[in-house]
Amino acid sequence: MLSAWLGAVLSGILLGLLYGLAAIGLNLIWGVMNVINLSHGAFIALGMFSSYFMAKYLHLSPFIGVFLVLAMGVILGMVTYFVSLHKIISAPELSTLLATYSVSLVIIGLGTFIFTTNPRAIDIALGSVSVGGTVLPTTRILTGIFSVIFTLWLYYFLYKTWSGKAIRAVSMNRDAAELMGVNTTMALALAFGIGVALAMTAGALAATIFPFTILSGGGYELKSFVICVLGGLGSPLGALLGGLILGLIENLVTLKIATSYVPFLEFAILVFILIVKPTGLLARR
Amino acid sequence: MRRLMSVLVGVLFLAMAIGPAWAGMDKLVIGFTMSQTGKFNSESKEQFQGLKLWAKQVNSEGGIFVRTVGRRFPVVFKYYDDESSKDRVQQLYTRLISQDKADFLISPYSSGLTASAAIIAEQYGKVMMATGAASDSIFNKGYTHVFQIYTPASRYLTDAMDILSKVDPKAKRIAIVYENSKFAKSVCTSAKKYAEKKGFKVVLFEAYDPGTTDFTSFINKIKATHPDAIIGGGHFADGETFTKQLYEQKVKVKLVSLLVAPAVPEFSELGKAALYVTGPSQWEPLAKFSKKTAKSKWFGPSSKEFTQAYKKAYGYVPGYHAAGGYAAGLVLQKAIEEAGSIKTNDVKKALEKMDITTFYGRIKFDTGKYYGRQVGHSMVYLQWQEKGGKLVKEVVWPLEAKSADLIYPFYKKY
Amino acid sequence: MGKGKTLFWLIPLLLVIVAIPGVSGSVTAREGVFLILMYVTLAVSLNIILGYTGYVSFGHIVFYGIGGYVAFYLMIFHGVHLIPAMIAGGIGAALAAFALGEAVLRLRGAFFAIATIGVNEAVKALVNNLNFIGGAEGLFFNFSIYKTYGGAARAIWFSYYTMATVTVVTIVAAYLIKKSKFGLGLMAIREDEDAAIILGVNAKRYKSLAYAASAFFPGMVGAVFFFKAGNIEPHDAFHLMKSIEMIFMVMLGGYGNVTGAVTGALVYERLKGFLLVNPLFKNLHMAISGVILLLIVLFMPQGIIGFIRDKSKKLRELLE
Amino acid sequence: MILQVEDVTKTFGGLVALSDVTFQVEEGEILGIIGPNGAGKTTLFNAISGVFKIDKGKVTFKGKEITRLPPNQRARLGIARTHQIVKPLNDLTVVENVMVGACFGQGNASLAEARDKAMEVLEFVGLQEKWEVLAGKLNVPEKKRLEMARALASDPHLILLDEVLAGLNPMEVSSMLEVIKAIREKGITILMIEHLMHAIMNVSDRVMALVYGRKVSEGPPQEVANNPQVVEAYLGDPDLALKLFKDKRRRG
Amino acid sequence: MDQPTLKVENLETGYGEVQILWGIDLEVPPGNLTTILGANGAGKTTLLRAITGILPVWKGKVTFHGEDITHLSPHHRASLGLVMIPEGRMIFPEMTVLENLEMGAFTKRARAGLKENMEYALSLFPRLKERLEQKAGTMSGGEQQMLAIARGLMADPRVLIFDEPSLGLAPKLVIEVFETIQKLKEEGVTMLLVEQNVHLSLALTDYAYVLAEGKVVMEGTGEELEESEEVKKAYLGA
Repeated sequence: MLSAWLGAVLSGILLGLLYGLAAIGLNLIWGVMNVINLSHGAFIALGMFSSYFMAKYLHLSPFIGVFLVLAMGVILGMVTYFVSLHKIISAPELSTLLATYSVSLVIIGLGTFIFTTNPRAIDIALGSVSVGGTVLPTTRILTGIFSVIFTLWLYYFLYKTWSGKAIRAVSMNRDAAELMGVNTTMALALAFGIGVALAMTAGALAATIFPFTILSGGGYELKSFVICVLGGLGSPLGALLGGLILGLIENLVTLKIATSYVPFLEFAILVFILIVKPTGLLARR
Repeated sequence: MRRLMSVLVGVLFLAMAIGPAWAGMDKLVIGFTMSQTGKFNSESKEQFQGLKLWAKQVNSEGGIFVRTVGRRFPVVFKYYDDESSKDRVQQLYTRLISQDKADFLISPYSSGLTASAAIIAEQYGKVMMATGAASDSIFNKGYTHVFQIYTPASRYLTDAMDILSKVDPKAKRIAIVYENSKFAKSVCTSAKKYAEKKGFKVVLFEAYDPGTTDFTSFINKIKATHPDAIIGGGHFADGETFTKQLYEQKVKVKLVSLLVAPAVPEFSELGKAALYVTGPSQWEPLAKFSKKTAKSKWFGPSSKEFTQAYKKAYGYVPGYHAAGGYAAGLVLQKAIEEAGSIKTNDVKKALEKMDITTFYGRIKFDTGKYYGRQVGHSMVYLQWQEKGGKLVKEVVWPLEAKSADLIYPFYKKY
Repeated sequence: MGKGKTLFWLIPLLLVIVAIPGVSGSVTAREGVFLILMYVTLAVSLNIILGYTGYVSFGHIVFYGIGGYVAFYLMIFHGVHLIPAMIAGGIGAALAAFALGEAVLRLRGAFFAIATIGVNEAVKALVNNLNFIGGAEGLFFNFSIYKTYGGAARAIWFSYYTMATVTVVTIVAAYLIKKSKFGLGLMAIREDEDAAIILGVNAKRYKSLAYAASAFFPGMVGAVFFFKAGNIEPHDAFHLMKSIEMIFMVMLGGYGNVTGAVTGALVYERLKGFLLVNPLFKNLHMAISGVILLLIVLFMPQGIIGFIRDKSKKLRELLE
Repeated sequence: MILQVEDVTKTFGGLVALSDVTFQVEEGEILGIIGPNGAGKTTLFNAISGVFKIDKGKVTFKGKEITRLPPNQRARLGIARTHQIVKPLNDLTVVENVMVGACFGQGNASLAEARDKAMEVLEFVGLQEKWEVLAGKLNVPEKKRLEMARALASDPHLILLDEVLAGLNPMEVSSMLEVIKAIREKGITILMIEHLMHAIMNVSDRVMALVYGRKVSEGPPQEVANNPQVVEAYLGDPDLALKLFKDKRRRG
Repeated sequence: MDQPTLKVENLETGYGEVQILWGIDLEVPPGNLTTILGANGAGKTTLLRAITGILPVWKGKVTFHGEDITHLSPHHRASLGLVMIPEGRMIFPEMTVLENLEMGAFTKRARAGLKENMEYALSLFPRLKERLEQKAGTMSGGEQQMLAIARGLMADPRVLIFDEPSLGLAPKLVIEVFETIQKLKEEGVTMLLVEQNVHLSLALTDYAYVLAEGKVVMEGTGEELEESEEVKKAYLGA
């Protein structure tokens, strides 16, 4: 029984890190521009497919291709920002919610048409490591590590580079940032681009572990809401922590109650936290 | 104000008139919806391709011969996207019947959508071939126009127990784990009953959510119950993930038999994890049903002919959804030919009497309490085996259709 | 806030549309109008919380599902007739909304939207596990249930006219709410909740009541729809996508007024129907819907009716 | 005595906005409140109208303690207010804005009554011609009048006016002052925050000065205006200004 | 005479359909302290928003060092050296003091002199030096105002605009702020000041404009206005 607990904790952590990465992009965008990106899941799915096609046709290991996905994501995200959000960035929430949702419709609509909803999987076997009776596949360990790396990179970017600081400044006070000489439009576009890029990155990593279709992003999007609310708005580290909590819940709770109750539990937590402490469980404010 | 009103009414009528509304008098119109979008997209597409292949072959001979009229009627399709959602199914089927003048209907993919469509078919007295819909529950609801092509859910996994008692009478511990969805749940509930009746010990009976991506801790839970066999599953994505993680966790069981996923060709993308996994399938290209072993009268192409024709048309080997689609057309064709008429009642009678064997297996319908339910057809079991360094599907059950022997136990692969 | 003449043309027009299938006997038209009526009712009732009160209920479909399940349960296990079962479904949904509203309506803006998504998903996941209402398998009618209504053919006509009645009641109710003191309070909340409270509006109670009202009608719609569909499953009853379609319709027609919601639903239903069956677009209808939605959000945020009614004062009275 | 404020204290994250403020308002009088920006005047109005919970102290209105009542109930009891930063209900017409006040305030009018009441009040504040215009389309002085009309329509016993004169030109100021006087003649008690000293001196019966959250002076208008603490708060320390001034002269 | 650093000609603007400013003319000569006075709602803040480009100009012209900047974006103007210390400080609360200062030097122009400007700013406000790692949002109002001024200096301004720097500050701190302004003036920084504190600003200023109802109603040197009864009237009543 002890080994079952240990296994649950270890795989919960690895999965949680991935969940955290999947949520960071949503959280960044939410925090910086107060937009809930309902195309988040669609972009995660796009990341999955990017990784898949790179592995299949360019024979690129997903763990190398993921950097390409990141770069592509930034560009794609910035374009999306200018097309769908720039005009209404100061409008009421309903507008931005619907605008990002329409982006999701377009991506999923085209995706279904082009890729169908046939499940795909990236066949990548890198062996496994055994820890105290639990077997941890290398791909999972790698996704965990990569999740941490990308989170650290985001931290470095936000806190140590001029562009990153500009984004943070914009998130705190858009007018003041503009007065400091920050091109706030570009900063917002970049923030959205990075948010989208991280979503796609998470998708690219998840694709190495789980089979997927163009619709698979939806589940991660919903989980990301839970994570953002758990971890608190705007904080990348909060998202990672929220992801860890969710990963552990999923793995530990399963040992005691029927697995099919897990989603109910997750969404009940979401609603409960929103009611009790809307800024997030781990948020300072 | 009145003008505004008349404009509005006019616009409405115009809008309603949009869309083609012709139907040939000298053709057989077959109507259905398919899921071009939404979650059933891929299964529905396969089914549609099978159906299309059948129509192409029939029409290349000039159509279906109707004896009482004395000539052949070519087949035309009328179909719409149901978006994998119940919202429009009834509207679209009503439209198919009343506006597109469909003579016969094929069901949408999935039991849920079929159930909604069945009400319309029943109400207008149109024969509907239900393919891609395995649920039993549609068939004790008093419908008299719906005919099932698939082996119903209640018999999907029962053969797994028969296989086990045949190869290893000592293996008695069974874990049944399934996706918490309509289809998987009804299959596994029946399997559990059957297992208990046959003297097996069901050590775990638990559902997981359809969205589950990570089974690690669930597998730990299964391990703790020390089963001899794991049966269950749900759809493709969860089945594939589950299999992958069973392998990663090196679970030592003797038999793994899962719904849906192992039957899909992409299952081989799992590599070694897929090895020795078994699963029920409505049909497999290698199933050796033939005129010789057939228990009833043979009709239509052989398995090999169908497989080759499909491969030629679409570039890959068909799965059972495609076969189901083709078979639906084939059975309907046979019924019309037997009836010699396209009148619903005549065709219905022909279907009631029907007992044939096709490449897809035997076809016979219940005419009692479960009117229209499939009773002739039974599942084949496939197993992923290694042949010349490549993963191949082999049919291992029933014995009369087998292409290879079952490799047992499952954990041999580690 | 004039008396308004909207209902004087809207209701007759609606009745004309409702009568078309009956007079012509066209069942295709009936199915088309049924869906229009259903969408109209959903949009008009969502508008009570979204358009009047300004709260973006993203998971509103949960009330349609709850109403559907309550009614279906009563019909299948207790042999209750559609009409009382439907009313029970509406009441069940309204009660759920009221209770929920007391908790989640404290949240504003996007937080409320996310919470309602969470509620819908939580309820869906829960129903998936509740075996007494069929769990993941859902519930099926026996075809014989329609015998009570004179056979399936009549039952479908019956459900059609029931839906029409629900639609008319919903429109009248939504209109009367808008024109009442209650409605005035709601719109004050929408414009500036803090100012409304200072002016004496009991915002907390009003919001909960508005939420309950906007849940009552979808609850009834769910009951009728699943009666006609003959089966109910969690996946169909709590389909988030449909929730967003409801918002789409309200936005399309114009936020906050009854005619807008009606028009939005009508146009949306026809547009989608067109895209679905048009050979050119049927593979891409989803992507096209997305593009249209985006164009509306970006360039016509006040919706079709909002766009028209800004043109003259007379139209303002006609299009409320 | 219609309003009694005792020891009211409110802090915002360490910043003391109000500190032990105590005062009373007699029925029918006009009490003016002055003080430099950031002195806590609007915070005091928020405390009286119930926008937030106060940290300490007690508010009594017409003999009833209302410290813990939500704003809408206070409005129902007869406290109405205007906002320094106007809060029009933009997408409603002018008359509908005023009807909200009439329907939900102390008057608790029915919709039909509210309409008549609203038209009446609009005429009183001079907005009758704009009754059908959307509130968002008014200019700032008109929005101030709208705020006033909305508050009046509720038939209040006490009305809190937060800088209703700010941003108005002299003509508008004097016409607004007429309105204020007319309100008093209806027997409504007025508590008003104002920057325009001559205006507040002109209409107030008494004046109270707040500086950095404390009451520094209270009494007849002229007396408060000449209070050195008030003068310093308004103009800065005259000595220091003079010193700097001289320095500049010397250099120049 | 040198060309003015900043020049506003016949400027008109407003919000939505509401016009606030009705033809403002104003000049800020190099090295001078220019002040704008006016009652609440007179249009002072609107004028500054138009000068910095946050609010689009309807009519008229804004020139900076002879260059027409009427239609440049705010960040572009900042990069030319037109720097405003906004009303209410608008520091970045979740950033440290150091980061806030660095943000001040965001433009390419300013980045070059980041080190020297940092030393200079910190020498003016030694208290900030002790708190470089503190989150700016946790500081007191006075300290935040110091930070806002220091941040403005980090931008290497060619004109420094103050919007109500004494707002909400205790008298002692107000004096400190004005002493800082005095010091900057001595060092020849070109400044534009919007203030409510009439005496203090008039004591310091070279030239002042009085705004009412969106128009310049009076202008003159500090001394001239100091002695004017009209100014007193506008602020204190007779």
